[in-house]
Parts: sequence; structure tokens; C-alpha cells
Amino acid sequence: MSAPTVAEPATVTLTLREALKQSLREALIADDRVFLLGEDIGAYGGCFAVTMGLLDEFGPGRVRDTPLSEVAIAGAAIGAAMNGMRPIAEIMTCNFSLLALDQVVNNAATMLHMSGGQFNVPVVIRTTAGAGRQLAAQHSHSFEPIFAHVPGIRVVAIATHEDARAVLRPALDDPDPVVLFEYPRIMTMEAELPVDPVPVDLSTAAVRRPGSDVTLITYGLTLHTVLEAAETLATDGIDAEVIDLRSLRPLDDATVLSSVGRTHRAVVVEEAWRTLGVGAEIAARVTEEAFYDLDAPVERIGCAEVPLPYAKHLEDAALPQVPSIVAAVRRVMHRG
Amino acid sequence: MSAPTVAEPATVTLTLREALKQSLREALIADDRVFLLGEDIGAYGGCFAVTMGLLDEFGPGRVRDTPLSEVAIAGAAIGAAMNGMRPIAEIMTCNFSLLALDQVVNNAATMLHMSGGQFNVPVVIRTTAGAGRQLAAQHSHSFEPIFAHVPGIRVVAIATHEDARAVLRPALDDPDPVVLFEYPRIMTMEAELPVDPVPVDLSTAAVRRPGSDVTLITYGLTLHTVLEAAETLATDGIDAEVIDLRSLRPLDDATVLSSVGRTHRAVVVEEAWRTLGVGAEIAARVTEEAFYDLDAPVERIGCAEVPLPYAKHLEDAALPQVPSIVAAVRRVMHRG
Amino acid sequence: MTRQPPLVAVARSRDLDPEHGLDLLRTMLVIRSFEERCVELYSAAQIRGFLHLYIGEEAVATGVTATLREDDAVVSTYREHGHAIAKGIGLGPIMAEMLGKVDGVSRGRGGSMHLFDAATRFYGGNAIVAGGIPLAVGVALADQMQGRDRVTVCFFGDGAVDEGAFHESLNLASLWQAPVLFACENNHYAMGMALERAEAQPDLALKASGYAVPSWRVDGMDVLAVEEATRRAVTAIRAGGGPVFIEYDTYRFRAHSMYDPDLYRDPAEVEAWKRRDPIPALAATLREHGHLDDDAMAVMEAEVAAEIDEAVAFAEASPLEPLEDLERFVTSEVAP
Amino acid sequence: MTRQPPLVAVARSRDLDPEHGLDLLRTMLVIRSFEERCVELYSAAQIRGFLHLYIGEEAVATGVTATLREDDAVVSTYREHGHAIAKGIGLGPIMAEMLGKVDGVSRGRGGSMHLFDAATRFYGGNAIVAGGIPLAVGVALADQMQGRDRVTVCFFGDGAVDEGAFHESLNLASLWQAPVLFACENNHYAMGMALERAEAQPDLALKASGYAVPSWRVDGMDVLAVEEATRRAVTAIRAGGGPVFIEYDTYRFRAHSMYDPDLYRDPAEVEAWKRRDPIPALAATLREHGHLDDDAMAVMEAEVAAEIDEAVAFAEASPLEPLEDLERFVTSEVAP
Ligand SMILES: Cc1ncc(C[n+]2csc(CCOP(=O)(O)OP(=O)(O)O)c2C)c(N)n1
Ligand SMILES: Cc1ncc(C[n+]2csc(CCOP(=O)(O)OP(=O)(O)O)c2C)c(N)n1
Ligand SMILES: [Mg+2]
Ligand SMILES: [Mg+2]
Repeated sequence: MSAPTVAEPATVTLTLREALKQSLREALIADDRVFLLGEDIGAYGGCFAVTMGLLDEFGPGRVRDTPLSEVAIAGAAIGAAMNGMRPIAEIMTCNFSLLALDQVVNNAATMLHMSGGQFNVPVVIRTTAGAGRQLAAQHSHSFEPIFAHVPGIRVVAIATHEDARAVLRPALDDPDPVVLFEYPRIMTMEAELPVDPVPVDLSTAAVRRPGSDVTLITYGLTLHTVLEAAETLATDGIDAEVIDLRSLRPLDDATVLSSVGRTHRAVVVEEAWRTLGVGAEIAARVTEEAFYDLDAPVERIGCAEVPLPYAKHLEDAALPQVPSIVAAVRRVMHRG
Repeated sequence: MSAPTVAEPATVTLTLREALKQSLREALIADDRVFLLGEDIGAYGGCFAVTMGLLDEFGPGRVRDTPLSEVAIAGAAIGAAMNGMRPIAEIMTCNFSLLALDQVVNNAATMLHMSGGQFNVPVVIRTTAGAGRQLAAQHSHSFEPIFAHVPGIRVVAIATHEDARAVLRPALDDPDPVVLFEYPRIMTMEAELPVDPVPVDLSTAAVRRPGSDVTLITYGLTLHTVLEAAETLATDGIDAEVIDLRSLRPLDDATVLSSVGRTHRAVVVEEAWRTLGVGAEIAARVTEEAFYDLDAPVERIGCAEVPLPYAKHLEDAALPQVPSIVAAVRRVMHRG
Repeated sequence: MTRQPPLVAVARSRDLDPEHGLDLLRTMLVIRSFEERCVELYSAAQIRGFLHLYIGEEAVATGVTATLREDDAVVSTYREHGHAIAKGIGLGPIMAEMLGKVDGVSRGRGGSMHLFDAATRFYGGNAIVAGGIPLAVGVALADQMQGRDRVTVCFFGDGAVDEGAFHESLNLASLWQAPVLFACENNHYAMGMALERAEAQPDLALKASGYAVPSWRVDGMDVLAVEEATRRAVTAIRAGGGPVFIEYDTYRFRAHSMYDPDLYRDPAEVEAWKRRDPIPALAATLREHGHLDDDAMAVMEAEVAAEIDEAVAFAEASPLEPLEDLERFVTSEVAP
Repeated sequence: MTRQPPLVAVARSRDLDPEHGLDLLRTMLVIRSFEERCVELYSAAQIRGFLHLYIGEEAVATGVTATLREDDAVVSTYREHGHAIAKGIGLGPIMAEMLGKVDGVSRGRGGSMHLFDAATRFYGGNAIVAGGIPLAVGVALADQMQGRDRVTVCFFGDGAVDEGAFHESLNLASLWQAPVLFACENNHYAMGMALERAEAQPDLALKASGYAVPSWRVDGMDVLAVEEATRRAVTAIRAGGGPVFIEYDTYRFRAHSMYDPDLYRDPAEVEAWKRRDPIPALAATLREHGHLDDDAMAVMEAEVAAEIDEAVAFAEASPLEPLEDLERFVTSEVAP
């Protein structure tokens, strides 16, 4: 008898948007307690078309268009989660999420502790961040650092198709609040994926490119810029390891530290403002834990400390770009 | 002729609350454009009695009680500031300030840039932070780091009587938004002050205790705990320099770096959650700028990563205390 | 227009079932006595933090909860002792919470403002004014979506009506016909802010019409009127009629909290309301119909006092949460 | 009740001053033509980001601003080209802003959604739905406090009424009798959300009664009706009568933005509204009364087209903001 042929898993080409939608769809199919609520997720099809078609498939009871009421969306989702449902609330962009921040911080994040362990809040809040589409100062910011500061919530940044394809299962299995950041600028990016989602672990960082000379740490949108920068650096003979933090709270220190332990140099790249950004926390932790392993201080690249401007040349100049990342890595390589 | 006697400046004993009130009062007297608005600042006398008596003295046109409407308070103050007034808005505690955060971030902080330099926003927003009074998870948090993350606003933490006594002059002279953090727990602390306020510079950090062995960096409420810890350390032969950051945005790097350049060791102490706190930024900056001067990594002490509990023993355990500060300093002294 | 005519003192006391009347009296007495004991414990520094007394308003909690089933839910505020007691949470665990003990309903983490009890479906103790209103919509929605004919009662004050959260929540509840009773306790003040100074249109019941929510007003000092009006509403809600708003006209006899010097109310006004004290009022009705006499009243008072003594003894005997458990319940403890 | 009877098409066109009528027609035509050119420039990728067209709604901006003095203020939304043009900002600087150029009203930092002009008291282009409403209360308050009899017009959409900010702002404006006209452009959709799905009580003018703000509804497709109703309101406000709310019944002929596939509206509904196009409607009235003929119309159209050409030429000729100025205007440039 000849050895059985191992079938390659069937694959399919998906945009990031489609990957997210499939993840949502499967969540709705798998669990009656799951429902979606948010502005324009139904009749309009979703501000970024992620939920397009779901209203038709699941009906208005499970795909709930809401009025423009960020406080009520977040609050009602939290309340429903406290009473047996698994709501997935959408706040179109994190710029508007500030309106809901009181609910997230003062209710979702505190409830379990404040009630002495009685009321957990299994809510998922999806929102978007990131610039690059010339949407100016009220639609372009990245507020991941604000959420990542707060104990009691899990914060996840979704940068890849694999993560997008599978993210809702672990998010919904989490008994506590999860805030998911998605990135409109990369929604149309395509990738080939297994037809069935491969489980993802939301609590760990992922090494997206192994390397030995320097550790580049990033999350969300900028992952793709950083990967590009890593390729440029490779032609220079600098072999960069690229880590996608993925979970911004809690942070997966182990993956970061083990990489820096090998490379002795690190650069953090993010689209949020640099001051009090995720990069500050990573830099502080790496320095605390691996001070004597470091050949150079951790570099941080973030958004220029400006409200994002509309004009393309100004917006581009404000954001991390391949050349600025490459330059920072070169600086780090030449210190110490 | 005998030399003229230089008269000692007349002094007076004031609580921190009275110092703040006098600063507000002088601002109201000095400039017609100044007015106060906020919840219970008038008939009630202020949630922390800071504005007690001002309604009687200045009338309801200039001391404006508002409904419970944090969005409208902040928004109306911003609008009035854009049209020639110098409003001082009070948001009782920073826990509720999250309700107003959209106005602060998306309007106050962006307006000048977004309008191409046309509309500056000379608003002052007073709020309070800090725990220690057993007020539990919705009244005890410290959100200075959230505000300090945002370009376009100045963020100031008022820890001393001198600062309290004089803060509103420079805050109102600033053409841009200023967010002031006050600390209820120390409102009744007394100090002897010159009758006339001594001008303060809101943009710089203040060395509150000179020292040579280690730099302790803090702000707000914890300044007093840190000063106490420094005295304890002194009996141990450790001479700590204590820096009160005072301005959390922008940060005064020069004062911090010059101190660390001398002491080679630093500990940051704050009441906000440690992760993505001000300490992370300070640690990252000090490491970036003074890496090769440091004998040990910068230590950070913050609030335990929990929503603050009511029970006193738990609340105490969650917050930075003299013993935990002393222990951290000892750790830092023994490394490197 | 969906507004109903005011419904004042509709209850026909002649039909009153004596046993039920005595139960109502006892509940009000328990609430009153419990809080009077809290005042003593506060003076003895055994209770700390904020303490907001319900004294004067007992008829509302008592009359409302008398209409509820055990599996109906309550969402409340920081002035929630009365609601918690009336909903059936044990006095011992409530008192232990006030004392910050591990046997407290919230394990001592919540204190006076954050009583929670999953067993009696008491969703807290929310100290962000209006912060519980959207939660209640969500709790109710979850029951609706899961096909349970339960009602959620959301208590809040006249001041909460000022907040945007109120407006967004009423609209959402009405759109979705969520089974919520919006129970507005109009005690005419929000801290020092008289309703007429806080609301341009102080007719609160009228406001609900703006969301097509049926609404009426009832004498909140008359427990029988409260009960009758509420029963009508609860029956309609349970039958699927959507949300109802009831304004309970009431008054707090004490200051806003133990911190409040109560400078803003006319003592004559307070005295006038005290003459409408709901406890003697019901007692008088019961006496009038021969259901109560001096002896019976004395027995009841003695029994209630004994219950409170027992609760205090339970609370005092309870240990503190061990310090090492501080970080428990920030996230859920998932069974392995 | 402060509600006024609906005021529909009250304008008596017979009294129309021909010159004024032609001015109104020209303004509407300029707005329409400007935006049609914007669509072309968007297709040519010269305009980017979000572009929200006002086509169909021109009668509102035109009729409202016709009643204003130069020193009256306007606070607007992201759908503000019409308001900006009608308020008198030059077409060149507006178009330069759309192209992200330094001669744009906001120096290219704002783009389509953030037009600002201090000279004409145009307080922006606010892209947070309802975010401008509290600002407008503040702007108006500042005029009131400084004794100027100016009016502030606050434009917002039907969707903005859903937000808590609307509710808080109307209450505050009414309490303080701020000289604001709340100009609600009810185009029946908020993105894909039909008003009847977003508001449990879709009678928007009725809502204003909940804040004791006089309110009425007017045909927003009839520029003469808009003008007459608004003039009445503005006169009352200027005389110190406090805020007024007007609902302008209108429709956007195009999708929400250039990104919107417009899947949620019945094409027949769109067609029906297009038959009420305010531009041909006014042209017909003018023709009827002999104030306009084909030749005059052709001349006007040619003149307007030339104006737009000139604006585009100005915009195209304008340089970009120099890159090194990116960080200007985050804080004010204070003269030394
Ligand atoms: C969002 C928010 N703003 C302000 C406060 C401070 N505060 C606590 S209670 C209160 C008054 C609330 O009045 P009301 O809703 O009428 O309830 P009452 O205390 O009269 O029962 C205020 C202003 C708060 N807790 N939350
Ligand atoms: C707070 C907030 N939530 C959501 C959005 C996204 N958004 C932009 S415009 C819009 C619809 C607004 O509708 P409406 O107020 O009726 O104005 P219109 O666009 O019809 O002129 C939405 C949901 C936003 N910009 N701000
Ligand atoms: Mg009240
Ligand atoms: Mg609309």
C-alpha cells in the first residue's frame, strides 16, 4: 500500500475585510447569545463594509443598527453582557470611542473587581484606528495607548488576515471585556488563507519575521510598514526580527524579552503619538528587564506630536514610514 | 543713615484649598473675561469647597452652576474660549472627565492645528485625581496619563501650596488649553505662604528636595509621599533628589536629565496605573537620553493594576506608600 | 403625545391587605434604621468614603420593589441602600460591605456606593451619575432577546436626567422596546443644584415623551401610590409594552452625603417635606384601619433593631479580604 | 408647551425683492457648482479623504445665512461647503483647502471636513457628529457675556439629535438663554440610518420643547420659506429671547459621502425629492414674476462657472505648506 497523500488544506483568497466578516459570521452562527450592535452596521453595511450582508443573513434582532449614541451603544452592550449575552459592539472609529470611554473604563473595566467577582462583562468592542487616508484630525488618530492603560480590559490590535479570520472566537470566549482595534487602511489587502480559520491566541505577541540583529516591535497598521522596512534593512545586511504585539493589554513580555535577549537592540514603531504611547511602556519594560543585555537604548518611533493634518504630504510626514524606521534602526545599530 | 530694613514678606497660613481659591479669586478680579463654570461650584460651594464664597462675591454670571452635563460644560467652555472669553471649567473628578474627553481631545486639542492656526482655545479645565479616601473604583482614579498623551493641551499637576496659590495666572495667560489636576486628599494641608502669590512657571519641573544619590521623580499627590520616603532614606544615608514634574505635558526633560546625570539612578513614582503611565514615558526618555549615564534601569512605581477598592487595607496596598518607595530606591541603589 | 395624566395618591388604602401593609412598613423601617445605624458607624469611622443616605425616600424603593418578581433586575446608583435592602439582599452582607469586609456583598471592594448581588439580580451601585442607565437597557435587552419576561428597574435621580446618557438610553430603549422601568427619583436636588436651576424644562415626565416613552408622575412619599403606579407600569412592561418612565416625587431629609454642609436648601423646605415622612404616613393609615397599634409598632421596631444589631455583629465579625487577593477579579478566574 | 405650529412655505413670493431673489439663486448655484466641480476633482484624485456633498440642501445654508449679519457666527459640520460659501468665505481659499494647499482656509490641514475662517466667524467644520453643538453654546455665551448682540447659528443633522451632546447643549443654552439658533438640517438620513429607525420620536422640533426651546419646522427646499422662518428666529434671538430650534426639512440628493454605495434609499424616494430641487424651484418663481429669463440664467451660470474656474486655478497655483511647518500650530505662536 502506498502512503496516504496528505491533502494540502484548502485555501481561499480573502481581503482583511472579508476575513473579519467571516469571523463575525461564524460567531453569529456558533452562538445564539452573540449579536452585533452599532451605527450603520446593518442597512448601510458597515462604515468599512465589514458587516455587509450580515443583516440580511441574521436579521435585525441580531444585527442591530443603533442611533448615533456611543454612550448607549457601549453601555447597553455592557449591560447585555452582564446578563447572559455575548454582544459585539462596533464604535466606528476610536476617535468617537472617546465618547464611550466612561462606559468602558468606569463600567466594563471595573465591574468584576468592584462587584467582588460577581459580574464579569463578556463584551467585545470593535473599533478602528489609524491614519493614511487623509481624514484629518478628527478621524485619523490611534488611541490604543489610552485603552491599553486600563486594567480590566483586554486590548487587541488586528494586523493580519490570520488574526482577523479567527479573532472573534477567542474574543467571545474571554469572560472579560475585549477591545479590538481594526485598521481601515488595510481592509482591502488580500491574502491566501486556509478555508477554515486557524485558531489564534490573543494573549501572545507573534514573531512575524525572525531575525537576529535587532528587534522591531510594532502592532496594528504599522506592522506592514515595519515588515517593508525589514526587507530594506535586509538588503543592507541588517537582519531584523519583527514582532507584532497583537495583545496590547496584557503585553506579552516574554516574546519581546526573549527576542531582545538575542538581538540586544530594539526599536518600537507605532502610529499613536509617541509620548505615553505603547512604545514608552515597551521601552521601559525592556530596559527594566534586560538593561544589561541592551547594547543601545530602545528607540521609539510614533506619530509626530500633532493632530493629523489632511494634506497628504503633511500626513505622510507625521506618520512612521519605511525611511524613518530604517534610519532609526541604523541609529540603534551604530550605538553601543 | 542706617541701611533700610528689608521687610520680610508678609506671610499667611493657608490650606491648599484656600490657596486655590485665592488664585481663582484673583483671576476673576483681574480679568473680566474670566468666568467659572461647572457642577456645584456655586450654591453648593464646590465639591471640594474650592469655590466656596465665589458665587456670592462675583454673582451667577461669572460663577456658573451647570447641570450634570460634562460634555456641554467642556464644549461650552471651549466655544467661549474661542470667542474671547477665558473660561475656567471644573469637572469634579477626572473619573467623570472621561465623559468630556471627546471635547478635550477632538476639539480643544486639535482646533488650532486643524484650523491652520486661526482658532486658539484659551480654556482652563480644572479637575481632580487621586485616591486615599476610600471612594472606590469610580471616584479614585488618576487619569493624568491619558491627558498627557495628547498633543495640543498643557497638563499640569498641582502638588504644592505655592503652585496652587499662583497657578491660574499662567494658566490663563496660556493661549492654549490647560488641564489642571488638583488632589482632594491634600486640600486641607496647611502651609505658610507669602501674602502675595509668587509667580510659578507651569512649564518646568521643580526640584523639591536636592540630593545626590538617586533621583525620585513624581507629580501631584504622591509628591508628599515621596518627600516622606526621601526623609526615611536620608536616615539610611541615601540622599535622594525629589523632582515634582508639575508639567506633565510638555515634560521638562532638562530638569530630569540634569538630575539623573548627577545621580545616575532614578525612580518614578505616581498614583496612576503603572502600565503606560507617566513613569513609562520618563523611563523611556531618561534611558534614551542618558543610557550610558545610568547605573541601573529606571524603576517605576504606580498604582497596582486594579480598579481601586473601597476597603482601606486594599486601597493602601494598591497605592504607592513610603515603604514601597523606599524598597524600590534600595533596589536601584544595589543594582549596577 | 404619550404623556399620561399625573397619577397622585391614587392608592385606595381601604383595599389594603393588612399583612402587605405591615410588610411595606417594616421594609421602610428597616431601611431607615439601617441607615441611621450607618450614620453612627460613620461617626465612629467604621464606615468611610462617601455615604449617601436615602432617609426620606424609603417609600420609593419599597413600593417599587414590592411589584417585582425575584427574577426581575435592579440597576441603581450610589444612593442605593434602600434599593438593595428592598430587593432582598441580606442586611449582614450589606453592612459588611459598608465596613469593607470580605463577607460584604462586593467583598469590601465596593463600599456604600457599589453594592452588587448576582443572586437577587442587583446590578449595582453605579456612582457615575446616569452611568447605569444604558447598562439597564442592555440588561433588559438581554432578557428580551432570551425570551424571559423579566423586567429591569433602573433607579436614577433628577440630576441624571441632565446627562447625555439619559437621552441616548431612553431613545434606544424605546426603539428596541426594552423591558425597562425608568424609575426617576426626583428629590429635587442634584447635590446643591435645585432641579429648576438644572433643567430648563423641569417637567421630567414630559421629557420621556421626547422618546415616545409613556411617562407619569407619582407621589413618592406615599408608598401605596408608588406601588400602585409601579405595578401598572411593570405589568405593561412585562407584557411586552416597552419601557415606561415614572417620576417619583420625593425628598432626601439629609444632606447629599456626609461631606455636604447642606447650605443650599431652605430649612423650612426641609421641614415641610419631613412632615410628609412616608413611614409615619403609612403607620397612620394602618392605625386608621385598625391594622396597627402602639404595641405592634413597638414590637416591630424592636425586631428591626435586633435585625440591624445582628447585621452589624455579622459585619464586625467578618474578616478583611486577605491582602494577597488584591489583584483577584481584575480578570475572571477561569476554571482550568 | 413652547412648540410653535409648523411653518411651511410661509414666504409670500410676491413681495420678493428681485435683486435679493437673484442673489439667493446665485448663492445656491455657486454652492451646487462648486460641489459638482469637487466631484470631478475627487475623481481626478485631487481631492481626497471624505467628501460630503450638500447637493439638494442648498436652500438651507442660503436662506439661513441671508438673515445673518457679517459679525454673526456659524458652527458647522463636515457637510459644510454650503455654509462656508454662503457665509462669505472666498471660493479660492475653500477650494485650496479641498486640495490641501497652504492658501486653503485651514492651510490644508483641515480639508473638506474642517473649513475654518476667523474673518467671517466661521467656527468650523466639525466632524464629530454633534461635537459642534456645545461649542456653539459657548460661542454664543461669549457674545452674550461681552454684551454683543450677535447670533450664533449651529448647523447639525438629524443624526446629531441622537447624541447626548445635543441634549446637554439644548438644556444649557436654554438655561442660559444663549443667543443660538439650532439649525437642524433634517435630510432624513444619518449615513444609512433613516430618521424613523434612529429616533423613537422622530418629531425633532418636538424634542426642543423638552428644553423649553421654541421650535418649529420649515420646508428646507424652499429658500424663501427658510429665510422667512429664520429671520423671525434670528430677530427674536438677537433681541435677547434665547435660543430657537428650527428643523429644516430637506434631502441630500447624493450619497452620504463619496465612499457610500447608497444601498439603503429607495431610488423613487430620491427621485421624488429631486423634483423639489430648490434651485429650479426658485428660478421658476423668479421667472413667474418676470425677474429671470433664459438669457439672464445663462449669464448667471456662466459667471458662476467662471468663479469656480478661478477658485480652482487659485487652488492649483497655491503651494503646499512647507514640511518643516508640520508642527506649527500645535500650540500658539506667541510673539516674543
Ligand atoms: C458623571 C458624574 N458627574 C458628577 C458626579 C458627582 N455627583 C455625584 S451625585 C451628584 C448629584 C446627582 O443628583 P441626582 O441624580 O438627582 O441623585 P441624588 O443624589 O439626588 O439621589 C453629583 C453631581 C458623578 N458622580 N458623576
Ligand atoms: C460621534 C460620531 N459618531 C459617528 C460618526 C460617523 N458619522 C459621520 S456622519 C454620520 C451621519 C450623521 O448624520 P446627520 O447628523 O443626519 O448629518 P448628515 O450627514 O445627514 O448631514 C455618521 C454616523 C461621527 N463622525 N461622529
Ligand atoms: Mg436628586
Ligand atoms: Mg442627516
